[in-house]
Amino acid sequence: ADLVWARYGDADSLDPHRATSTLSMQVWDQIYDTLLAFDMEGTPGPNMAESWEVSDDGLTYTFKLAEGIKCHDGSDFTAQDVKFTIDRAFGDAPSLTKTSWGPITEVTVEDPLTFTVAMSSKFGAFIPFLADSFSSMICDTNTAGTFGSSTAIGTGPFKLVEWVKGDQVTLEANADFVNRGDPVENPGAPYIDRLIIRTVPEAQTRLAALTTGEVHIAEPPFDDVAAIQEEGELEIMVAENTGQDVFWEFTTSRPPFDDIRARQAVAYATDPQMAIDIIYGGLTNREWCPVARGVFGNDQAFCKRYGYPYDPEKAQALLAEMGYGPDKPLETTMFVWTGGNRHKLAEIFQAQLAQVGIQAGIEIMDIGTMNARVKAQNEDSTSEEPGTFDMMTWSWYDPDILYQLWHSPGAYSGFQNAELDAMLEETRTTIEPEARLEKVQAVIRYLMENAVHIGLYSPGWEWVFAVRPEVSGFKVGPFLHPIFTDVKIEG
Amino acid sequence: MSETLLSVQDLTVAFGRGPERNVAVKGLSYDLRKGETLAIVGESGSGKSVSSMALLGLLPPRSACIESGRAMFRDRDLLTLPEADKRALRGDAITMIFQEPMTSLTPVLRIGLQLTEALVEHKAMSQREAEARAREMLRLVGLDQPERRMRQFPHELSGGMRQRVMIAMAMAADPAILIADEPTTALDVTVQAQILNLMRGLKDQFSTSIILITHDMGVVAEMADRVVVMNRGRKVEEGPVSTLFTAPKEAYTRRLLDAVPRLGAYAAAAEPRRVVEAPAPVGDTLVRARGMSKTFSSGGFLFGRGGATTRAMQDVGFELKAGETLALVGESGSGKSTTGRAVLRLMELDAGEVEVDGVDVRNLSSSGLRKARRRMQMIFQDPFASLNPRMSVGKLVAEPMTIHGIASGSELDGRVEELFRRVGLEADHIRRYPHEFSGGQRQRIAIARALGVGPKLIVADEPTSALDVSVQAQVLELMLELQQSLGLAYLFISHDMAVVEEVSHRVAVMRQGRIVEIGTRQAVLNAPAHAYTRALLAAVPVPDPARERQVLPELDVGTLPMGALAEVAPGHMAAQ
Amino acid sequence: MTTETLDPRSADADAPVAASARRKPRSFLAALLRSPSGLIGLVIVGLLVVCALTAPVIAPHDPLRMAAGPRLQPPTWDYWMGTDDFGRDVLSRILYGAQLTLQIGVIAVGISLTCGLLLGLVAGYSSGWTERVLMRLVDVLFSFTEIVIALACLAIFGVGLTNAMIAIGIASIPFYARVTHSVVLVEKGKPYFEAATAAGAGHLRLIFVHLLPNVVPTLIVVGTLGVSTAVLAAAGLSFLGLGAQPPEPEWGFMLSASRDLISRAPWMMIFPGLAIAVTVLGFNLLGDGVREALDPRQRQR
Amino acid sequence: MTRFIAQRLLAALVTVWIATIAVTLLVHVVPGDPVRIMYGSFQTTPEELEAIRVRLGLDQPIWIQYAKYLGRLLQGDLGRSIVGDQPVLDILLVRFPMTLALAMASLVIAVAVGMSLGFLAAYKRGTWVDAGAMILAIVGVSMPHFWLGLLLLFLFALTLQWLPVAGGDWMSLILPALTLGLANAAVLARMTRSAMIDIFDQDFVRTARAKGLSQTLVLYRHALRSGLVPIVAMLGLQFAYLMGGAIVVENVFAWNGVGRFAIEAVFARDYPLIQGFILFFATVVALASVIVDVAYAFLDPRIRYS
Ligand SMILES: Nc1ncnc2c1ncn2[C@@H]1O[C@H](COP(=O)(O)OP(=O)(O)OP(=O)(O)O)[C@@H](O)[C@H]1O
Ligand SMILES: Nc1ncnc2c1ncn2[C@@H]1O[C@H](COP(=O)(O)OP(=O)(O)OP(=O)(O)O)[C@@H](O)[C@H]1O
Ligand SMILES: [Mg+2]
Ligand SMILES: [Mg+2]
Ligand code: NI
Repeated sequence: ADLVWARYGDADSLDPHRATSTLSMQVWDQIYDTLLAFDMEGTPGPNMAESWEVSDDGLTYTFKLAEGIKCHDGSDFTAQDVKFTIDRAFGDAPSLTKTSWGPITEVTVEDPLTFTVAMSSKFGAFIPFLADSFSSMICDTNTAGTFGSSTAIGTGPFKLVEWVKGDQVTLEANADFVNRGDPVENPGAPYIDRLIIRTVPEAQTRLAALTTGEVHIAEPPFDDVAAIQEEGELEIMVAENTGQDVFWEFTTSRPPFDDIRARQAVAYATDPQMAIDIIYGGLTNREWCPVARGVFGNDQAFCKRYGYPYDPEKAQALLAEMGYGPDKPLETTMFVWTGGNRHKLAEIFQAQLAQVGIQAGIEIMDIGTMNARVKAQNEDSTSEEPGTFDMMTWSWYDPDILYQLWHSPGAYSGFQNAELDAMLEETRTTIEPEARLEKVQAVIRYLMENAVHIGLYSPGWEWVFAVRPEVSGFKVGPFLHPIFTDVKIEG
Repeated sequence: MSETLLSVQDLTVAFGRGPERNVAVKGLSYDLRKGETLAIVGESGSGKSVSSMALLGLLPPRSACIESGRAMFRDRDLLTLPEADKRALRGDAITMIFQEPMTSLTPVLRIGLQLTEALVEHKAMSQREAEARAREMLRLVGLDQPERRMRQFPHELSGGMRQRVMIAMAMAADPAILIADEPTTALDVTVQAQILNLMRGLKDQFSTSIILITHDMGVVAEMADRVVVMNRGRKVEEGPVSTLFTAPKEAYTRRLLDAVPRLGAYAAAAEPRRVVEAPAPVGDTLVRARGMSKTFSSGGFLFGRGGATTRAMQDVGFELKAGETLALVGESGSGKSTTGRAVLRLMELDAGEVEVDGVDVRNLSSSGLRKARRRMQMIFQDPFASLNPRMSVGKLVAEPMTIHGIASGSELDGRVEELFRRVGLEADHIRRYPHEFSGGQRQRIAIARALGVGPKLIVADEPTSALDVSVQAQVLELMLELQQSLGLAYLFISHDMAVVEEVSHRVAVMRQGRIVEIGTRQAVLNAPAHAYTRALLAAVPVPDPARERQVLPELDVGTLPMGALAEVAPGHMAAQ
Repeated sequence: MTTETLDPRSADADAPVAASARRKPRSFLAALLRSPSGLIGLVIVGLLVVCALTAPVIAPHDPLRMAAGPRLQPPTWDYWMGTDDFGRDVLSRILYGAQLTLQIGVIAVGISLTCGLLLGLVAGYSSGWTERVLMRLVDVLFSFTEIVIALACLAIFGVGLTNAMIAIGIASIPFYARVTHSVVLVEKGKPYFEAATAAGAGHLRLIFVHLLPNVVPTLIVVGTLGVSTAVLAAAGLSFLGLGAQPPEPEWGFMLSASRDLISRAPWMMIFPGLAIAVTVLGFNLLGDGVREALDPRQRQR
Repeated sequence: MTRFIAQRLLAALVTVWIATIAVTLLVHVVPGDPVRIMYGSFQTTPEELEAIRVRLGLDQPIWIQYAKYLGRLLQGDLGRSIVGDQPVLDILLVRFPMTLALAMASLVIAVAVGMSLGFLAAYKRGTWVDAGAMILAIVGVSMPHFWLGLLLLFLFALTLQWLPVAGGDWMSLILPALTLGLANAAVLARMTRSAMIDIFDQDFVRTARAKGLSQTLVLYRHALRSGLVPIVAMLGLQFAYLMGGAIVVENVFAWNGVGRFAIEAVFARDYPLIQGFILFFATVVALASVIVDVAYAFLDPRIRYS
């Protein structure tokens, strides 16, 4: 049987080193497998690697691969393929997420099933990274120029049949697949014959296609979720432990947001709870922390202590202190990325901000563009234009994201200083969980007190699925990894 | 004569409804007899075309309305016939030739198809029979290579050839009645002569009855047996052609006939018709043109249509004295207008010299040229088109004076008023716009405009050919009067030999961009030295039905001398 | 000889032509009002202008205020066109949107008309190399089509309603340049132009006194029709998210926001769509009417 | 004729050539640093940006960049997209057939509906048929494509569920093609009507009637054949409009054509893609106009033989 999964957009690339979008990652997930795998709680465990050891200095990792893993082209998956993958990620055209591999200096093949990875310094986030799709293992037979667009050889549960860009990815079940770590019951190849991942940008169209049975699984229009649940025909699945975090981020290099009071004013003036209730109707949660629920270090009670509850008067007071008032509104621009009804959310925030005297224009753009523009804003500290702020989004399985975002030079060249740098370095080199938690929470507190990274809600994108009644066994693993090996279609 | 074939009675046609209603034909009656040629004459808009189209049911169905009348043909009333029956008559018993040969043939269909389709439709001929008949007709109307013509498209034929095709088409069905609506108006006189000959021949051969619509009294005299004169939709007079010309009953007819310029009327006089007591004498040389040449080419920059060139003017030279009129005559495309423009430098020459009033026009700077234009002005063929429709006529007349800083303010207003009076217009017309005037009035405005700056030279490019004969006479009168009282020099471009005879001192005949003959008017018109001039003169239809109708001479273009000019008599040169 | 066709009634020479003058409508406006399309067009455009000017007075609610009413309320007496998913009054938004629409029309057409007119005039008047090069370029740009030029402009300047207006303006310059050029060529070929040259008129006089007034009527027609194209194009860009940004009550943007709610709140789609269609219709009809009113053939009938 | 085709091809080539210049300039008029805007993802260091600059040749004088760009173009290399890092040409070629299918289907609808409506209106000029047809046409012209599309979608797909909504087969071509076709049919109807009215007023139609030909012959042989000439000339323009309209309609119906992807590229500021798109689009439109010109020449003997 064929399962059709409709999504609002298409993957950018089938090469895990050439894209960062969730839409891409979810496709890789089916084609490639990872050395380790998360369980439903988000704890990494063995998968293609049966076991691993860390040297005492914490700088060398030795992995043992499971036997008999086959690539889609029939070749054996060995330590050589691992070396190929990691070397490629650090090669001439490095992986877009190169730094998340950590300070790797060398990969050594000991024997076909054993390899070691050497690091220049301790790196606490290495093990979880190996369970994430960005560390997808690529077979070393992927040398064709077409890799990533029309060919993709992995060891995952599905093989690539065809990718019509912008339209659909056709995958077929990999009969050789053995499940060693995914949190599902099926130990082997998927039950379905083919998995068709189709692009259907319009939410209403997806819903219509779900109703007619053209499509089995799709993200429904948020406004219709309540009605769908009421009707009871389609099942609504909400992914948990997505690691997704939506937060305020500011151009701190120039006015007005070089002043902490302006940042705090924005935080006090906006009411995320109300906004998400209107737009997502209970499908997502207020998130107080800079790292999302399910990620190491997240503690709502802890974060709330340093957070900014909705308080327009306080916001107005702060603005008045800065010299803004009814006659002189604070003018700025809010960047938002396309899709997922985020523009509607922004519209609500815009209205809330207007009430305290912050006039925020909205600019909607692609996430890639937004990353680049935010960085450019921060680096342009002399501009006459008022600085901007943005509804930034990140999804990560580990608090190491904070290092990547705020350790200088920083992903956005934004807020940074030596004190914070030192604190962040400690979160990397401290491996022991309890000690690390302390370091991570110190950073969280620092970021929140300085109003640089203000959590809004979590999860935030592609986390709601409507599933047709004849489909059973569909599961979304932690950090938004949809798993299809258990799926069966009745009739 | 013989029996009546068509009897039109009390025909009234109107356009539009309500207050907009415009009666184009009112109570028109006439009879057409078998084998005769009935000419319908009258000035523009008098209803000639409308009355004949009504017979065939070709009026625009939604705007025109035949309000009354009958047209009896073979005991049936054409006007009330059902459309299907009318269609059966059209192209079979009654056929028609239209004025515009250039646009009356369907451009995307081959000549052969257009010739045969009516035969196939009406005569139940097979395609093959129809083609044979069409070829025969093409031969009959004097087209060579009929086979090839059949396969050609209209644009591959000249105007005269197309008109022959139209005639072949109309005659092929062997019609009882042929209606020819100004069949030669768009053609040159020499071609006109050929077509008229042809129609005469065909008529004799097939004894077809012809309704010939024309505004040219010469053509009437050459062709018609009887004449119906129309004015403003009504019949003014009807009678045999000879009586009409010799003893017109109505004043209107008389006026019409009087206004017709007749070639030869001034043959005895050396000067143009004199209209003032003491005309200004002819003075010194004002214009001296030598060796003017101009080649037009179309296309360029990568993808023009590429390469097609026209030699509009080759080695043209002449002199013109103050107070004198030099007429440029010749057929369409012979380069007359180009020559006129070259003198005023409205276009750049390839070679040659032009001197006006001692100034080398070709080498003037653009400001110098603008100044020089005070001395030379132009009047155009179409007075309406030559007046900017968005300016009041007062402004238009004042404009040249403003440009040359001759007057301003109330002085200017005074001058404009004076000019209006001078050309016979009322001063209270000043604020009106060109469309509110008649053709003759517009031409007067154009003349007033030219006069304002006190020019010495006026280039008049067919100044009357867009006007009806009676209006033409008035405009010519004005021009003569102005010349004789102000001493203006005219370069008078015309294709009408009779008009030229009336107004000019000297004549230059142009052909294919060259002057083939030049001399005093008497010399050139009375004793033409060049074969082309002779043919041109002979081809002019003479508005005198008493003259015996001869075959109009046709031109053998191959043998015409086109070399350099040589003197054949003092002051009279002709190409060798 | 050819015959005079323009006013055949006044055949005898100098008789005053009162008859034909009387038949003409007094003015352009009268002519415009006599044509049904002109009249309807004028009424629609007039209404649009009135809505735009009086929106702050006649709009029953604040167009931007959220929760001004219940969310997704179908049309009722309080909310004639219903409310949107933020509880904003759709009618008020549409009324305010008229301001943006007018702005789009004026700015976009203003840009393309001015630049196109200049280009076309210069090219048409100058002839020779200047003309060929300019027009070749215009032709090429024209064949890029407007939407692609607009996209390119937006790719350069970034998205936003103002940028979209400018982009649309720039995108249709080639069209206006072409129209102007062809009209200039026709006018230049008419004898009155040569007559003016012969009278000694200089470049400026030829261009501004003679050519321009004769070119302008055509451009008025084209410009009026152009407003409708510009409004459509801007709505299209806003619909794609490239034009208006929230919370601007631009109609195309409102339509785009209705997409997800098409079956739950069809009024959110129907009314802005109608507003666009009627406005465009109005300018189209007005353009047709102006064309008829300016066409002497039609006027004399 | 060969010469004519060659000329038209040459003209098309000039169009494309100017497009290449425009497209090269595009990146340079973008305010700010294009490399940072294009490649400045969160982990790129200044050194890496510099390396990209060198790799793309953006450090060289613009005319050298242009020469190199042309050189690569001649080898069919349109560069690589930023999002997903794939050859631009491949992306375009995958999507182009979809757009072409949509454009062609719409053209067929537009021509069939628009030309018959316009012809009918011209023939019945002044009657209620004419008035009705023209009211329909002007309403059609005034209706935004995307709104018409939404209405059709609402009606046929969501309410009546007659037509599928997701999926790339021919059934799902019906709605977008109808949307685009009807909108353009309205334009075409108006153009056809005025062209045909001009033709009906021509002397040669009067001649044909004077010959007593049947109505059918007059209409089809003389009037329509001649009327087709200007109408076909307009079709080239129409095709360009269609392609432009396709950009919007593809977005409404999620039709996987070049237009939808162009919008995505604008949002993503994926300049190599935008450049490729503009160049590609200009080429297609230019080629289409060559085809139309040639068809035109076949229809009009006056051009054929000169
Ligand atoms: N289609 C038409 N619609 C309205 N009025 C018309 C139409 N055709 C002719 N007329 C009017 O009918 C009158 C007679 O026109 P007609 O064409 O018969 O003149 P004519 O004598 O043939 O003139 P000409 O010598 O200029 O051909 C004119 O006043 C003209 O304005
Ligand atoms: N601007 C131009 N471009 C190209 N060819 C031209 C141009 N002006 C005139 N010609 C050509 O030059 C030739 C002479 O034209 P010209 O107008 O001088 O003739 P004409 O004797 O005035 O004819 P007519 O009696 O028809 O007015 C013609 O073949 C004409 O087609
Ligand atoms: Mg007539
Ligand atoms: Mg001439
Ligand atoms: Ni004549």
